[in-house]
Amino acid sequence: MISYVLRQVGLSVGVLVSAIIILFSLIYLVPGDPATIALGPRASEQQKIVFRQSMGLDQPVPVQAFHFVSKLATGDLGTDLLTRQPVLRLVGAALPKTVTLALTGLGWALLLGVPMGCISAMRPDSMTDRLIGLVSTSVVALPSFLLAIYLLIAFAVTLRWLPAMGAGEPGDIGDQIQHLILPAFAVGLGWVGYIARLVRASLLETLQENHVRTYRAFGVSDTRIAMRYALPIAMIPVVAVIGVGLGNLLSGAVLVEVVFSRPGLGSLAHDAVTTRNSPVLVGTVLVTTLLYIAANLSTDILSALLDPRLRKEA
Amino acid sequence: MIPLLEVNDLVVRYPAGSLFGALKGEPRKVTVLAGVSLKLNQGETLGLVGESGSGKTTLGRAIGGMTPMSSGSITLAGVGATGRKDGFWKEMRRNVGFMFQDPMAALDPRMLLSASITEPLAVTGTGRAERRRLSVDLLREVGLSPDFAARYPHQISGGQARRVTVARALALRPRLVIADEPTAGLDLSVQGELLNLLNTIQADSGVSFLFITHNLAVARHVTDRIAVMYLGRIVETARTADIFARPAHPYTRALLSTHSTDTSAGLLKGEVPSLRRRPGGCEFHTRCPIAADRCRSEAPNERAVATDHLVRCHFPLVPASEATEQAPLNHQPVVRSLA
Amino acid sequence: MTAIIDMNDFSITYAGERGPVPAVRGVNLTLEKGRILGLVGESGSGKSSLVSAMLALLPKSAKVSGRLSIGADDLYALSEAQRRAMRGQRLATVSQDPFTALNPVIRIGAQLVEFQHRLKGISRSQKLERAREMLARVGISDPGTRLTQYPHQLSGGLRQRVAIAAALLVNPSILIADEPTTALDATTEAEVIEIIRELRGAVDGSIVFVTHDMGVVARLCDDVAVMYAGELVESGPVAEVLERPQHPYTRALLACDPARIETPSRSLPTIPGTVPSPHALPAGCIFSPRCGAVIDICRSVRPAFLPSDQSRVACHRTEAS
Amino acid sequence: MTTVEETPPVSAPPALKALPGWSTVRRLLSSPSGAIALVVVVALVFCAVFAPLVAPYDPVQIAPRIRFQGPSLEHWLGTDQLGRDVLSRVIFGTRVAFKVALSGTAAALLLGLVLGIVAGLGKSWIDGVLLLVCDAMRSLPMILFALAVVAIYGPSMATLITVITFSMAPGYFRVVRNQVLVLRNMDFVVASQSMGASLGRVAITHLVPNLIGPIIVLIAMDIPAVIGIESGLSFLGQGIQPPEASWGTMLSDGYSFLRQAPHLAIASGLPVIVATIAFTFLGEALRDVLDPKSSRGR
Repeated sequence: MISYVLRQVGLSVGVLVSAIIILFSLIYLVPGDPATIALGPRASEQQKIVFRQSMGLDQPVPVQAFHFVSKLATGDLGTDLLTRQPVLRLVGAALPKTVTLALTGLGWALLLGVPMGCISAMRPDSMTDRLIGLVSTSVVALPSFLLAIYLLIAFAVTLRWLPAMGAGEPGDIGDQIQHLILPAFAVGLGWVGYIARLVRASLLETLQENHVRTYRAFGVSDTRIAMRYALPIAMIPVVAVIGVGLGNLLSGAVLVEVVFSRPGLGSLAHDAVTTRNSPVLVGTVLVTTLLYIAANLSTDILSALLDPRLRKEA
Repeated sequence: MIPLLEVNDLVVRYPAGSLFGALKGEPRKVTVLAGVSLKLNQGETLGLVGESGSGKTTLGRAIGGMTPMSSGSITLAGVGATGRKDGFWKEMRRNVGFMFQDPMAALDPRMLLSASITEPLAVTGTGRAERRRLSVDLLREVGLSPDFAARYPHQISGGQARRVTVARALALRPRLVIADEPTAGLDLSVQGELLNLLNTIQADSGVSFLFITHNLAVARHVTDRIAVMYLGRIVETARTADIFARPAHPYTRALLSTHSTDTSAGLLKGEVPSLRRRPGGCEFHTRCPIAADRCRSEAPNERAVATDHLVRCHFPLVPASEATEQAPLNHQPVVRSLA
Repeated sequence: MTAIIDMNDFSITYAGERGPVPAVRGVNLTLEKGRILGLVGESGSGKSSLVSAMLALLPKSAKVSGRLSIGADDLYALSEAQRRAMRGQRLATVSQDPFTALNPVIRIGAQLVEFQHRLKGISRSQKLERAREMLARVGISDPGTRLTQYPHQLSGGLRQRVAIAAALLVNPSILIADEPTTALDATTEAEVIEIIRELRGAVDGSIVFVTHDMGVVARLCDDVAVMYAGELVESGPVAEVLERPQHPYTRALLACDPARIETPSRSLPTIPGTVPSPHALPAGCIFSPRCGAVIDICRSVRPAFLPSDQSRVACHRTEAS
Repeated sequence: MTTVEETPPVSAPPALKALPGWSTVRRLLSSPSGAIALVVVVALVFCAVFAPLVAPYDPVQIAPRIRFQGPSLEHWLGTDQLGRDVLSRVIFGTRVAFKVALSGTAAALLLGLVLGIVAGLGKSWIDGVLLLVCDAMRSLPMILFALAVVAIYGPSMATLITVITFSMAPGYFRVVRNQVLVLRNMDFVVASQSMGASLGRVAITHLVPNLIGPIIVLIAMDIPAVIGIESGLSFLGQGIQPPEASWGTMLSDGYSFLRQAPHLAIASGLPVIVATIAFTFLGEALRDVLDPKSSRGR
């Protein structure tokens, strides 16, 4: 187990380093003059020089790379071009809000999606299964920001049941929860369908396996077999897939934040892109990448806890 | 007479194990074949017998050029190769046909049977029309009607798929066919048909067979000689009748007795050891009913107990006077380019 | 003598896409207490369906007719719940593939405890102790450690021993071993058969051993039942059926077995033709299209399954003699 | 990361019967959801190709006097803040959506297919490097990464398609590579190689035909995601630029006038919903037809 964890950590570090390299090359090794591309052909020479200096583009590439990495290593993500605040502080303030939204969305999706998938798999091809299948397939690919706009129109603008904008008064938990309901619903709905379909397919496959027949031959009830013996196996691929899908979850949350004008990474990035504030954007990307890799590492470890076969050294 | 096929001290190692395992001192390579030597004459059928993990399939695949050799040599009709000499392997492919254990897996599900059968011809550059004509001939030869040419693998039965792989193995008119468990998964009544087909083909064309099987009952009927494998080594080689009448190696004897009504003599203790942790001395000593101290410390050499009867055991189960220590089957040194 | 299994004109039909599939037809079979029955047949013989029926594990698409009694109970006259109650109590099984028969993510001890769920009034630790004792009885060394291991940590032979131990833990009156040695090597197979032979006394009932290997039948079983294309063609004591087979199919099958052919021969006997599809069954005797001793009546009238000497055979030629 | 060392399950790839052809379409039409989805997708393609013929008005024709009109007989989906016909803009938006989705998917597919085959057949270190790069790219958060790129390169359709290509390619790469790893150990590929077939020949005669099925399914399933990314970025004003009609920019307009004219946002969202749902159902139906293993136990 320890060697498994160590190896996963090692791989994660490798992925992080590669991600940083890719990001660096895509952003700094622009063919042509990045300043002209970013500011447009009509920008004055003075503007371009300022841009180059602010991005460190006036220096040779290896120097740029070295600066980039060495600053990262000390936790320095650069400074906001407009407010001159450290990017790390801005991202640090926004991150918890986005994570809260994403996890709430994922949480309710799991609470609903897993039972839906189980019910479907227990009675394949029944009316219930078909209905669940229809609903989950319909919602699975709906862009969450679109859903957010529709929810906004229905519940905030027309019915006025729930607040439309912002994240609620700081310190007022009840208000914050009220502000969280619609965005979390929008972020999670597609995931309900996704998880329900995954769980159904995985559980159905597990229920076909020979050991399930053994348990049935010993008279263990079908429900107990499914829940106690098949579901843990069925959840192994589901956990892995959720880990990989976390990137989409964050992207969804970011867009939903913009729709509901909630403070968070989405609004931060949105404001930054309209003002061409690249350090803020790069910082945001880096921090979320780190978050994603850490989350994936935990799903890997969770998989190993579920599956003893993974723990043995290959 | 030069044997058609000669294998000398063939070793196959696979990379295995993790970095962490290596830190704990575990080997990073698994030796699947630990120095195998054998000869096969034109028109002869040699049975390669052993349990799972004995290396019989790996040996077949190595001779077929599908598994890289770590050291040793293979000689076909006097032309030898030690490594990946392209010219040799080209000649080898032309002269060796291979039948896979699972015929369904050996056929591309998206390819017409006519194309599958004549794939060896396509690779060597035979034209399309010629291939279509030959595929019908080949199908007829293995007892299938020409309309099988236009079918896909999922449209035929397991027994028919087996015949299709026979047809493909014969496509280049090879001198040797390696048949890996050709009867595995077949019902008794179908098994006989396939074995008879192979026999007819051999009678007509004089092809040699390397017949890999775990089924001694089948091997008794269709082979001329048998080589018994255990843990990647040949432990006994003899004419088929001699193996059954006078098995010299305790392992061979145990295998034979599993088919008799009295099983008590055939019971071996314990399990087949892991290839990663080969026992010292004679590798069979952990399960051998007659193991002595010498077996635990010293690996036995191959010795002849009778004409054409070689065994790798310190205490072969034949009168001691008949047994004389002998150097390995082929002792001229061979180039080991891939050690 | 008490019959443990008694089948009377027992048939199984599946609902298939191209109409009903009569997988098993009109089986009459009796198994006395304390005996081991070898159930023999090639692919398509219907032996797997019959095994599922005996274990009350038929899929929902299957319809049965006739009678299949376990002890005094007509299995398919019982309710679904009553039938399930027999599983894991009076019925137990060892399945074909030791590598997939146990749950891969649960420790062996926990699985063996679960299998004893019908045993009331004993604690979990007592069940674990029973499991440990049973593992020792089937010849597993260090049973205490095995209980804490996962299935993938054991070899195929060991796993099959664990499966046998599991089946014996519930004191079944019928133990159905469904080709338990097919996936094993020859030497391991010999061990597993030896264990079943040693422990047959531990089963307070009968054992059904499904196989396609006549050699195994000869070594292990008391009775043998030969199935062909969904029908039972011959049954009787092993010595009788193997020495003096009366049905042409049994005779052909024994003749095909390379292990039973004394002198090595390159030309092996075969059975011409193929097993009929359940969608296109021949009229009369099921074996008539492939039979070498066929007479006119075989093609029109289905032979009855009648006693002949110590066996029962479904063949017009036997009835005539 | 799970992904780097995970070995593909040693099982046969979906046993495809012949190349997907008319029989596939026929079987697709035999399931109601598949048939409806196919019809909708065909209709969308028709709208995209013949947009000028289908659309009742010029999508960029401004008519200030009829701003913010609700749905009516003349304007089925109403008019927007500049008096442009929403239906016509939706129809022309189909064109943009397909242009982006198809070119992005095609480029990603090509990249994924080539690199996947190289990784699957090549030396293990090549595979390792490509996998690492693939995992690294997947760990970049899609939308934020796109915004960062736009902040530097500026918004344009080319940027959009590039970003989509880079974000979809790792998915295709992974599927192709895993399938190739399974396939290359299958006996029929080993057999082909032992006959002396070159890697190129193996790839063309055995690998590609056996990869087509899974890839078709993947494409159908991915198009909704691409449409989502495109409309999302355009919604943020960083994708397609006005005045060109795209579903995302129209949503953005609708969002700005949410209280004034909610029908704008509702109408612009409808095609996104229809397209994503249709493609998802089409993908499901295709998978049931092409991959017997995943068929829903029927």
